[in-house]
Amino acid sequence: MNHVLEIAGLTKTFGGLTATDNVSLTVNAGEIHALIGPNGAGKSTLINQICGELMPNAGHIHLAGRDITRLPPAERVALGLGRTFQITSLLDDMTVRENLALAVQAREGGNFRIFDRAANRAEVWDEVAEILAASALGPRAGVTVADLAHGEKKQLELLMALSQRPRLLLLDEPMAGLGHLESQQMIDALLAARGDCAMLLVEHDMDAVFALADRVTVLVYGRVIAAGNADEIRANPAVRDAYLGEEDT
Amino acid sequence: MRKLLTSTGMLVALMSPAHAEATKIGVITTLSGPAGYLGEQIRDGLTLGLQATGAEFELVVEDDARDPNTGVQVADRMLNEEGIKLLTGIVFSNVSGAVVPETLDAGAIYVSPNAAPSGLAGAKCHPNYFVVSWQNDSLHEASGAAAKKLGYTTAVALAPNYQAGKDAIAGFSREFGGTVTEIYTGVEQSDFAGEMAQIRNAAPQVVFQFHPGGQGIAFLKQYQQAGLLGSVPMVLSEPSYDGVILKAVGPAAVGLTGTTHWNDDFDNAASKAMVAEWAAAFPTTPLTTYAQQAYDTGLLIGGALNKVGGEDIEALQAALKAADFASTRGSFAFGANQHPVQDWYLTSIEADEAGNPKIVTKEKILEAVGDVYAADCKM
Amino acid sequence: MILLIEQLLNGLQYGVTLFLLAAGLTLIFGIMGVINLAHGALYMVGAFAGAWVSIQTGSFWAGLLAGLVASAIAGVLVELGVMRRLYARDHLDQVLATFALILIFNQSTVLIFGRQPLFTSLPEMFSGSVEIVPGLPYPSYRLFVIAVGLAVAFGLYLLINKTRIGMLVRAGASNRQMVRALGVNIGGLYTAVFGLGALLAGLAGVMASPIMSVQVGMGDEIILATFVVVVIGGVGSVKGAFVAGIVLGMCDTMLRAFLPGLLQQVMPGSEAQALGVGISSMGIYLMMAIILLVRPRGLFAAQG
Amino acid sequence: MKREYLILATVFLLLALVPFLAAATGQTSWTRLVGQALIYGMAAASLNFILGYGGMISFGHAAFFGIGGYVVGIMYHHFDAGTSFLGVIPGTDQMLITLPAAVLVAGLAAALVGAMSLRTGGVQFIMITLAFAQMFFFLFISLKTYGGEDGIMVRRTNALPGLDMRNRDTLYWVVLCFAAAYYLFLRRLVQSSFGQIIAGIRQNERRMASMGISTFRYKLYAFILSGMGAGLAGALMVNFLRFASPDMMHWTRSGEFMIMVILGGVGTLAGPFIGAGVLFTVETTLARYTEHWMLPVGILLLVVVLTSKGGLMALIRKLTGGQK
Repeated sequence: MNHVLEIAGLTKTFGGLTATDNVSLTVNAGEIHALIGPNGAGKSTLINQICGELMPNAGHIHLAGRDITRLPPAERVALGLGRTFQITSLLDDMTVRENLALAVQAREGGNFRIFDRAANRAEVWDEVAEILAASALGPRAGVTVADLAHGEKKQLELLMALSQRPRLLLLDEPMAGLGHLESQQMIDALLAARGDCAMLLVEHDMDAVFALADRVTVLVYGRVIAAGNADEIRANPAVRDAYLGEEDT
Repeated sequence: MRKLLTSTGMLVALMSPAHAEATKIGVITTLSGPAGYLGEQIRDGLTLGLQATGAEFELVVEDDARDPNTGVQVADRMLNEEGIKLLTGIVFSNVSGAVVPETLDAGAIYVSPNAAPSGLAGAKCHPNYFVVSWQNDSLHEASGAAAKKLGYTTAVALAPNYQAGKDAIAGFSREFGGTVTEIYTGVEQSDFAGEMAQIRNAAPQVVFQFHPGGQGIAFLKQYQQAGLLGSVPMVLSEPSYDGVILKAVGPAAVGLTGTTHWNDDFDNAASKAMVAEWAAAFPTTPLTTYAQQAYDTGLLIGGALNKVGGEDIEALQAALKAADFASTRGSFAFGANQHPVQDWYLTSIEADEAGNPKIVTKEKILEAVGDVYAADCKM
Repeated sequence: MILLIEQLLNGLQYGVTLFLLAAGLTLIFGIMGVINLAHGALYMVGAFAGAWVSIQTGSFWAGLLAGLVASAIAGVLVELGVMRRLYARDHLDQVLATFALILIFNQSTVLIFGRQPLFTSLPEMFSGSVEIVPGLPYPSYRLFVIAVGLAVAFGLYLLINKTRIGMLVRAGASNRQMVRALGVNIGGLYTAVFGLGALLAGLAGVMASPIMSVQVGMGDEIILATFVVVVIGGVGSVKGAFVAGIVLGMCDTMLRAFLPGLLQQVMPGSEAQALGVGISSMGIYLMMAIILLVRPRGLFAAQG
Repeated sequence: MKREYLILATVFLLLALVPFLAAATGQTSWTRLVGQALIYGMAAASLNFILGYGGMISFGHAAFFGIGGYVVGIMYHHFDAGTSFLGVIPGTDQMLITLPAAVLVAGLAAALVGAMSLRTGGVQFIMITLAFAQMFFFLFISLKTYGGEDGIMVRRTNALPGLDMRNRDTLYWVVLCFAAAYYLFLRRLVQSSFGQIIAGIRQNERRMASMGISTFRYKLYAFILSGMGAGLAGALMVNFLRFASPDMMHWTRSGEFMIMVILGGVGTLAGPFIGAGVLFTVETTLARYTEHWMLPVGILLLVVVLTSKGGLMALIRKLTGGQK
């Protein structure tokens, strides 16, 4: 079995509204799989179900062959699920370095050491230094997150997610709100990380999607209307109608 | 507003040293919060009582906020910094439970004008600890005796669901002897409509209830509003129908029966003098048993001070123990545990000319009774 | 049976009193996001002002008017003077500030009215009782309280569902930013809501004054039960406050009335009494704990 | 860092000298005042750990304070009467037994309350902790054996081998040592890996959960640790006051702890102690001059909250030039 993520028949309704309607898709090891669709297509709902923040009404989610449909979020993370948020979600009062340190520390599931000194844990700080050295954020290590620029926050989120060495990384609109240059940096960072883990990418920026994705799934009104590689999707008339076409007009 | 000015004005006058050789008396009492009026009564009654003896004294009054911690803090300062050897004034037994041991350990004397927790009345009694008011249980035993004497055999007894409430019902039942249906109310409950329905349903010959302060006011108002006042007689022990409660309740109290150790129509010189002095000093404030107990405390302390002065604690202790004063309640003596041995009276609440309730003494129902804890006290 | 009907009425009457207090509190809570511990103090202001004026004038109705006016003015002053600066702060600062307000209100009341509880009597026309079913005379004043409570509930329903102000209030309770985005005079809306909440608390205070004891600190006792109602009902939901208020009032009364009796079937009398009342005192808290465990945001949470 | 140690050592030394200063000036009640403030400071600091560092606004903290106190009171009661608790556990007056027992029992209670309360958040959490505290309050008020609402007297302070605990100054120093040790414990705690995770949860619980931290467990452990601290403070208070009563767990007491924390400075180590000291001193001093002391205290609190952000610690930091 090669699938890192396998979703089968996932359905979630809110009252009368069906947000995800019998969605099935797979993500292979080392692959970047993009999930696109117009606003309100149910992409975020799907991501939240994979993370465990929402429970599906029907269907299954397997991570690396294990059924995680009903697991609490923390256990999914322990099995190798990482994520970034659409609206950046960081520890605003802490520095870049401290944020990363917590992520590294959390990789072992955290701990209840109440008498050690966080400041003295060399193995954690060494790893943080290593990660930062290899990234554009290096010079900003001591800055409090609240003072970072938007693009830098997005970068930090990605670094934190990657530092946990996930099997599968869920990227919820990593380009949202980024300028052209910042987008390019993000694309480079994602390309660099490709191969370390599989990624499920939710994104509106089509240039980024076609630059990164090995495969693309199109979601409209909670339903998968097409799936395939970049060229197939570009050529698919249904997709053009439902989604890409709209964008042209 | 005027009332306020007079009472604070008086406080200031008292707190400034009156005389060079005046004995300092520490008064720790509850002046803030809903129960603040009790502390006010005690402070003012004590002042009048002491003045009546002509003793040289200086009161140091401080609020305990009904909090044991604050009480001990104040006691500590009075005892150890200001060198006060004689304390009094506490309203609530939770405060006295903390302050009294502190006082006794410091070798000082405590004379209680009100609170008398049973924990200090029995085996843990102490030569330097006096209670001028009453032991809790006796209050309600008197009511039980009264209900029995009036010929009732079935009763509903109501009290809050805490220790003093349970003691009240136990005390009432002990002397009453008939069938008692017990109903406990919530500790901070103020609407008793449910209990009124239960009383009507149980249809007893008499109702006994113990709810001091605001709860008592609410209970009596609602008793009348439920139409029970005319149909089921009620017997009360004195904390549930003090002058302040009656004033707030108004005509709703007329027709009730109460038991007390003192009432303002007592025919003795001390009581008459006190009533007159109070009316002159506080014309708009009712004179309650709290103030009367404090007045008696003042008479006791003042008398002892006149005899032996405030320097020699041992002599003062002996003078207090002798209880050689003309109490406003007529007969008064200390039992083995230095709690009162006194008479209890049946009173009825009648309407005065204006239709407002007034307490009228009817007969003596218990004579020279002490309390059950005295037997455990080995002094 | 008669006992049951009477207890149900008692529960209803307690319930509407809780609702009067909780309605204002839940709106203030939901719209401004402020934890107002001093809401009980406004109840006390209403009761004292009402009682004092009715003593002076001899008319309950004059007292009622005075109580409403006094509490509304107090509410508006508190909003303008203190609350306004706290909206942007976190809950902790609000707790501290409103606790300080309780101290100030209580002690000012002592300074103005003294420590003695005030006496108020029933209004003449409601001083008797009505025989609802044969053999059950019920105080007509309590029926009056129930009627007023239900009328206010209906009025609030109309206000909130049928008027523009109500629309803003509803919008504000479910999404605070949205009202701001609508370009409404937020300051005015906040002051109005706070004043309305204070007015309702004052109304509850005046209505309670002939039944209860009008004394300093009377608001501190009822404020806890009010918060329980607000939280069970769902913060910001007037409907929730109504349902929770009635349910809580009923449960509280029923537990007190019948639990000791039920327990007596299985244990000796006085122990059953004590335990029964013990459980009923904890009853509303127990209920809140259970409801919150099942529905962490209360029954009718307005905020998503 | 060096400077912080220096300040701590100086403060400790000054506090240790309080009994001598009090004796020298004749104001001996200051020893007790400072002692009580230190104990309240401990209770407030324990609350501050979950409130300031963990973002959990508990409005029922006095319950654990009271439970810790009652453990000492109940054990002394049985020791005095020569009976056993529930017929099994004999009483004692040995501080080396009573304090750990108090901490343990308070921790158990906190585990129970926390396990249920922490399923909610925000205002609901505030109210549910209050609800549990109220239940404990009503429970203790109806315990006849242990004095009901009158409370239990502890005629003698618990014994500690080699020390004369009946001497007030000795007792004060014991309390001071406990307070200092507790301060250092908390200081260590907030700097530990555990403390970092707790701080992370306060700032962004969702983020912490997405990193695989089971936030509920962490919050529960923090809640238990905090309850244990309050239990220790309660046990010391009963030794200091020689009296335990349901007042200790009344909801207004929980409010008082919260006010001490906010007044001193939320999320600071010294804040709760400063808040407790200032509030206690101001109240006591004002109460000497007027029985209407609540009015000025209320106005003072209002002014502090309206004019400063971050309480007295923020003010101190401002005055000392932004340094710790």
